[in-house]
Amino acid sequence: MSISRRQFLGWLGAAGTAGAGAAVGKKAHAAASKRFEGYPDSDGVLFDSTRCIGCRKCEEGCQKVNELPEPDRPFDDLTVLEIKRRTRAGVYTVVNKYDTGENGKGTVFRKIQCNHCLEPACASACFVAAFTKTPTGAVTYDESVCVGCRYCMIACPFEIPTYEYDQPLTPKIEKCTMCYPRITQGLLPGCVEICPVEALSFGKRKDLLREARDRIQKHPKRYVDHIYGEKEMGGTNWLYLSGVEFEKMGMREDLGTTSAPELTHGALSIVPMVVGLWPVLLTGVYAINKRKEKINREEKERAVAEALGKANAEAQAKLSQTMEKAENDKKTEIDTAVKKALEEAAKKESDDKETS
Amino acid sequence: MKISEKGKSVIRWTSCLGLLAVVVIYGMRAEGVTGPWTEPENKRPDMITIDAMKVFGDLERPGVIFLHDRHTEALSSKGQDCSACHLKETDTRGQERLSIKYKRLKDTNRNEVMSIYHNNCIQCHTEVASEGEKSGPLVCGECHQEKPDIVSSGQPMGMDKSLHFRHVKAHENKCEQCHHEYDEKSKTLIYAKGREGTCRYCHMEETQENRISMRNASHISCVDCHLKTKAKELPSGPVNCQGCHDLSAREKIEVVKDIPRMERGQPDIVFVKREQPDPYTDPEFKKEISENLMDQVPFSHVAHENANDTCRVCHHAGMDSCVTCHSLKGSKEGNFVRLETSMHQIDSQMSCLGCHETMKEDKNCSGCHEFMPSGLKTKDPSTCVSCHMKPLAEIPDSVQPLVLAENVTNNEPVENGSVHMSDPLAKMLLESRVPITATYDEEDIPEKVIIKKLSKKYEPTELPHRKIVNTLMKNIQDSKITQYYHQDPGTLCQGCHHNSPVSKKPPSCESCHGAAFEGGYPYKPGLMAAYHNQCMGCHDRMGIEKPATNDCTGCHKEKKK
Amino acid sequence: MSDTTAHVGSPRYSAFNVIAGIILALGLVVTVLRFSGGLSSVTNLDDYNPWGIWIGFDLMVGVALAAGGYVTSAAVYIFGMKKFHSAVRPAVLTGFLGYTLVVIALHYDVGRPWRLPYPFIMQQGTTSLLFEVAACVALYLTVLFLEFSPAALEWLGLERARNWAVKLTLVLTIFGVILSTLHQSSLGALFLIAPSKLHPLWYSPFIPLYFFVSSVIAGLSMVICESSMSYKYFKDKMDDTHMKEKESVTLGFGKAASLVLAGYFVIKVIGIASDNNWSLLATGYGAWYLVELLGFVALPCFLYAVGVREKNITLIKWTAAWTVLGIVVNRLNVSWIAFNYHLPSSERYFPHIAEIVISIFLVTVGILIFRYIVTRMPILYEDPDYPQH
Amino acid sequence: MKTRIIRSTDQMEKTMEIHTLHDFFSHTKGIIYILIIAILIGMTVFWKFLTGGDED
Repeated sequence: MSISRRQFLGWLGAAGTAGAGAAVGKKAHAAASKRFEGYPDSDGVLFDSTRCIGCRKCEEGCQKVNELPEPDRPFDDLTVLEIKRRTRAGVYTVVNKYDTGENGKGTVFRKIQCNHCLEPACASACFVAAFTKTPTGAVTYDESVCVGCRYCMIACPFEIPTYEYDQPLTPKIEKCTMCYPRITQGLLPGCVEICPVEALSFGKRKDLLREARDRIQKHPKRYVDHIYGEKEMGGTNWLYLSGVEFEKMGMREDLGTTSAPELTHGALSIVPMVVGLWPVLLTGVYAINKRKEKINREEKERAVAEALGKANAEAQAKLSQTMEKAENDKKTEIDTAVKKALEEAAKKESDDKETS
Repeated sequence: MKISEKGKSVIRWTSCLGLLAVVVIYGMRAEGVTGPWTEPENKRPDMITIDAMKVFGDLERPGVIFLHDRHTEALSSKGQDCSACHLKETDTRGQERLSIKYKRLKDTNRNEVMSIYHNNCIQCHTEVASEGEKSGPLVCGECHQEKPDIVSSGQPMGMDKSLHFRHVKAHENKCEQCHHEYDEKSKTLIYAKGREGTCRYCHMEETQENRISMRNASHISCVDCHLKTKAKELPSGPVNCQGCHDLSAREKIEVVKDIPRMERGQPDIVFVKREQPDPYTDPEFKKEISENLMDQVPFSHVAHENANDTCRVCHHAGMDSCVTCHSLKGSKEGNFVRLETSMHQIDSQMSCLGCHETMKEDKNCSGCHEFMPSGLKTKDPSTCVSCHMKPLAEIPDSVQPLVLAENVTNNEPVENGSVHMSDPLAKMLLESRVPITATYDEEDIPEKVIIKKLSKKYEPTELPHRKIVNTLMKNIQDSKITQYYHQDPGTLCQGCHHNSPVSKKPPSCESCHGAAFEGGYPYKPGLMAAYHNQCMGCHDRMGIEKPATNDCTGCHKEKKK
Repeated sequence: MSDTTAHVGSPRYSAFNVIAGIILALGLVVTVLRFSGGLSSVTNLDDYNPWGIWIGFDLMVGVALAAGGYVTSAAVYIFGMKKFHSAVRPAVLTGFLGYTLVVIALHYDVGRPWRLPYPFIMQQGTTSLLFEVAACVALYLTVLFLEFSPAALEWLGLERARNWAVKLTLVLTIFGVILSTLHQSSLGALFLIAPSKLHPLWYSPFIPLYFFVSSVIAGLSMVICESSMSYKYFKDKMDDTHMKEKESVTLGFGKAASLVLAGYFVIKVIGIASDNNWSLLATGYGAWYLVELLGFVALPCFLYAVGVREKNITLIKWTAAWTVLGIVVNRLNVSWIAFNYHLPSSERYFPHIAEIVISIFLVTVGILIFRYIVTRMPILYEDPDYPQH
Repeated sequence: MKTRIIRSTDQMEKTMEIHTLHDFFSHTKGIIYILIIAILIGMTVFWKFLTGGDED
């Protein structure tokens, strides 16, 4: 049985998949180009501030479908629009009023909620991966693994996630889910469904972009030529149209277009490099120092040995000298003694001769 | 105390490092530390920045913020006039006038001009201060301010029809007193009858060669003349800054309503001219381009004269006809803007379409027009014929087309009181149109429309349909342009009954608008949003404050339970 | 705890003990409040300001100041600077305690502290820099524990275990340096994700590098501070070697700190240049940035240099303290003062008194444990039974 | 049998295809973290092996 080349390549691919699969269990399909456009058919919402009338119905719809606590002030009390509000625990969305002072476009309203980024900063920041970018476009949150570190709140450029600060032991993050449970059943998000003027349009993000561009082109004077969320922070599934500069509606226009994963990727990719190279460097330095020490030690030993040898030799020499001297001394002594004895003997002999 | 050798070295090193630090920090500062600048609250129309020294190169210090009116007032309270600061000079016509420069006639050299300002300003300020009165600054930085706490609110001034008429009257039709042109041969300013234009055609933003800037020209001529007139104790125009440059002061200038047309040989009704010879009829050119050109546009010059304040509105660079610069193929003089583009550019106030588009923003129009896409591209091509009119089927033999082209392009002076010419064909075309002054008959307009489908929460809504139609009609009844462009009694209905052919019985809203985002399709509003947007949007644009947009019960009666 | 100190020279009711007691009592009260009423009852944290001084000071500063452990052990065991050997154990102990307290502080700050191991056992958020920090801190804490264990084992008299632990020294030191490099820098890199919230003068793509280099400075300065404090309060516990080497440690570390500060200054200036932030220096935040850069980087760099040249131990010690303060300023700037600079002042964060109490409480606990260990285990002296060389 | 396997791979490719940079990084960094642990252990062993020949 012969193996065709295609089969062989197929096996290679399968082996590769298995290898990677064993590690994480996902197939990196588009890895080579590293360009990701987001889920192609993800849903989104287009908010058209030129249509918004500030009725707070969306807040009401949100509260109802998400079974959130009753608001501090009823939804038909429009005086709350005078205060600048933000999302908070139990409030996924708010509408704020802005006086722009522009002719004919004086008062505008803006709805605030999670923008459902294409590359969510919260998901990128979460160290237990509690946030998921679902194929529907909605960014969902899993309470069951959340540690409560609130790094997602630091990371979110739109300042959306909120935290139950009053919960001592079971606090969780809260944010708009784009009504994930509803949209997966084919229903509209609560806010979109209730909006009486369709300031919120629901549809596929790509359709919404087309619709937004169409509106801008048809009414160039009504809109500023910018779709907020098309590119901001890598793009969001919630898009915005406005008749005034977005800055005037409290939306930051200085966020840039770099997505959160791109922002952190550089720092993260250095990690394995440090792990790979630091041991080499450090053990290298260690080895060099050790070698230096060893050389030092050996030199020292040699020096000691030399010094010792020299000292020994000197001592030897001294010893032999002393010995010699001692011998000589002894010899001299003996000689002297012998001489003396001989002399004495001779003298005694002569003395004896004289007396006899 | 004796400094040790060690101490000395430390001092040496400290000073070296210190010096380095100073150099580095200075270098950083020099890199350009310009913090964010917010516009000061304090606004004045008479704020001038004295930067006359610019002619000698870069300024050493920021320009001086000078409040002209404040100085004029202060001087006049002391019995002094303009001559306190401005010297007399002789103009090209040998007449005396005040120089617009301060205490000098010429910018001689840097030091001299600088000392003229420094000596005179400071001297006067000192004198005033020594008399114990409030005086201007004496310290450098108070005049030379990097970030002035005051900002100019001055608006550019121009002459409109009414003002021109009043000047014509005051000068007894002596156009030459203002209008002039430069004669190359005699190197003098001469008056050319029939070639009068607006000042701005020659006097540009900045002084060029022998043409002074518009700013200088207007201040030399207007203010000087006003001053002289005032000296003769005759009624005169403003002589201070705010009189012309302050919006609220300007509103007080008398406006004459019924003004006779200016006499410059301009036509009444003509076709929008194409260049001669017409490249499209040029046999060479014909080969390239189809013979089927758009029908020519009959244009009522007189109607547009009446509707606009100045000639400049359309004639932005010269009194010649548009085609002089904007040829069919585009030319360098016209910045390569073709005739077609020049007429259809939606974002330009000088083009037909751009100006007409702006007119739709009128309260009476925008209620409907707000919802209609603007711009040529998205427009129904059938609307082209409202300007590019089909030639009449029958033209009487007696009517000969007028060859106007030569008359205007060769700039022949037209005698005073001449008859304004018209192209008989163009005139016939325009006159063939029937102005629409009414919509359908009362009985054809439903009096009330009951909308039941919107909500379970509220009672059905009664839409006072006929009342709305009548109000809309009443609003536009006197507008000529509306009558011209609303070409059918049913055109008005299209404001709400859009995207369907004109008809006495247009299709109901439900025939197009259903549930919101049906099938995930976001391009068309659902029925509820369609109603709400149309009603609220129109009310909002037309300035109808009641019912408020977020007051549900203003339109929907609460359902009784 | 106080009875154990009684026999080492300080009286049971010394001023220090009384104050420490009060702080501990207050800390315990706040602890109870925190775990019964939630963060809102004891902190000023809100949705705009999710991180307060428990992260900014306890975590950021704590980790930076605990860098002495890896700096010293690397100097001695890898770079072969044997003459600083006596500084290793105190530094490692300081580091170990520092990290322990950081982890304790986190228990206060996070919502569900028992879930802290979740990133490792439940779901790995591998794209998060916080995951990296968490992993490294957890591992490094283990490393520090092992590095510190010989002292404890000597004290307990477990010779075999002690000898086994000593054998690991080199591996542990290298691991320590790797892990420290990673998490010290990653603490800075945590803010990379929020370019719109951190003031551009402090936000920089180099912020991980800044944090790493400044952690070396912090480590060196902390060792100097800690050794001078030990000398002052635990003189009687020091043996001759420590006394003898103390001065050379101060001089050597001072020299190193001066050099690293110079490098730090340079890369900070390059950071301004690469983002073209010069114009921002003229603003209010710019002035504060210059205070940090000139007052807490350039100045100590110079003072260290003078101190080392003149062998002025007192100057070096005070400079070390000043430098440590500079690190505190830097970490607080990044995590608090320059963070959320875009918000109106009404939305800005200022710590609640209870937050400060917990921070002081934890520092006090650290000092007490340090005292407890130093007065018992062979930290400032060599155990005569276990000579190092 | 064979065809079924091929189809399931196709399905896998479809469902496992990565659409966001975040998912891509989760994937790659996951592998890298595993590698890091392997490197740390491997390096230690390798160092032992490398210096095994030294006399001390």
